[in-house]
Amino acid sequence: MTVRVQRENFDPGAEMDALCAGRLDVGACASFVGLVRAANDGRGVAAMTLEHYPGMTEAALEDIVQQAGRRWNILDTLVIHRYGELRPGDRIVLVVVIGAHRGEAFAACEFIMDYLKTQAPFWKKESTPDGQRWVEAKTSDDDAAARWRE
Amino acid sequence: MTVRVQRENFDPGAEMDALCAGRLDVGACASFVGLVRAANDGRGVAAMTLEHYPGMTEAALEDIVQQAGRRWNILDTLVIHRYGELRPGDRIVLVVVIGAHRGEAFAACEFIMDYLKTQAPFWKKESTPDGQRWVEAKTSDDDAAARWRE
Amino acid sequence: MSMTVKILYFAALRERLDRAEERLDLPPGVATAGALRAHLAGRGGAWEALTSVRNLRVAVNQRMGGADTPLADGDEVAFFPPVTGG
Amino acid sequence: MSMTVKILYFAALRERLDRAEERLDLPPGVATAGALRAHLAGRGGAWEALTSVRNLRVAVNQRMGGADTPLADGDEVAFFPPVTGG
Repeated sequence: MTVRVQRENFDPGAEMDALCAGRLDVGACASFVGLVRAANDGRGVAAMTLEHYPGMTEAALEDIVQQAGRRWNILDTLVIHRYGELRPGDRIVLVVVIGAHRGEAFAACEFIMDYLKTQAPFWKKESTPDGQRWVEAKTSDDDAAARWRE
Repeated sequence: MTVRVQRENFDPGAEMDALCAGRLDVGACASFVGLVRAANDGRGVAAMTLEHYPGMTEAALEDIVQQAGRRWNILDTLVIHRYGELRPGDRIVLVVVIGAHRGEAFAACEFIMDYLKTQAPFWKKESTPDGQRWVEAKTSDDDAAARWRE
Repeated sequence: MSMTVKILYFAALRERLDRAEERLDLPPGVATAGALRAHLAGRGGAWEALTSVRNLRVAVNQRMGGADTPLADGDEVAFFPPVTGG
Repeated sequence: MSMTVKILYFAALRERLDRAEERLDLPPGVATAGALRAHLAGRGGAWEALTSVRNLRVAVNQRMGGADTPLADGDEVAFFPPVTGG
């Protein structure tokens, strides 16, 4: 179970390989990469700055990953989240979950993304042709996280 | 939209990168890799042979991917499925779905895997200490595919 | 006017029949996948697997079919156990 | 006996207050995160954002809290808008 919060880019394929390396009990590897889009809510995005809360960010991500580990029978998990200035096409976040079976790996991976969106202290500021603006939290993200509470 | 059925191994990271290359509209890349486990249903597995139905396999996978494209707002999809003799730790299948938003990419990726498990003409034969045996289809796979029909 | 079909067998069924494929002139009255299956099972011996194997699947011209799927001259008909890919 | 806390502000709130952090001796009667928030808003001007910003979040010692979360000497209290990572 690994959580990394970093400025640097990451290589999803290399991270997936490293998580599976040397094990023969992995039947399923579900992963997610979030990227910066050149347009958001109809506005052009030239750059995006991700602010975070050092210390709490790592603790919040570790808590989310542990919750996933209690809910599903999975083997290991990796979360990498970047901060700092990013450009369209840049990777923001990686979540990889490995397990014996696909259903639990998929569920845990999506759960981690949904909770991360509403629980991890990151904030996005976009540079658009009209100037800079802070991205508003989406109610759809709250809804996505809430469905796991049933 | 690409479907490949091949004997050769594949590189998930390189395939994900190629699918996203040159586009700035991708916010979400959901992927799944299925691998051979060294034990299945309590039996050791020394090797696995995947038989398929050339021609129909490609058509069935393309049909599943097209269904996903009609159901969800996604940008592109890649499915690679291997056949032939595989060893524990070897990759069997890769599904990558890219889209603007994570919810639809996740759903389409899981849908493709669930349908592939019940609709694509592949059969697995395991070499175990007790000899060779054909893997039985699981009712849990039928259940997983059925939940998308609601 | 005879109707000829190509028949394919896969996986455990192929092994039980010890045959991967054959060409067959359909006997009179055999006009659906289900009728063909019953006709083949009527050969007896290992061929009874065609009716005894649980959940046997059929594809006609590389599309999943059922007992009622009609057959035409030149069709490719495949019988196989439930699939287990992925 | 005085209680001192460290207060952090993030993102849009940090910019509105033009301040990232401060140390504060809690006035008598300010013993929860909610009371601290009201106290800070009472400074007026930009500080009114602490009550006017919709859905302002608070964390105490790096864990999400609420208005009732009690404060102790040496605590780290953070105020910030809803998060938007991922």
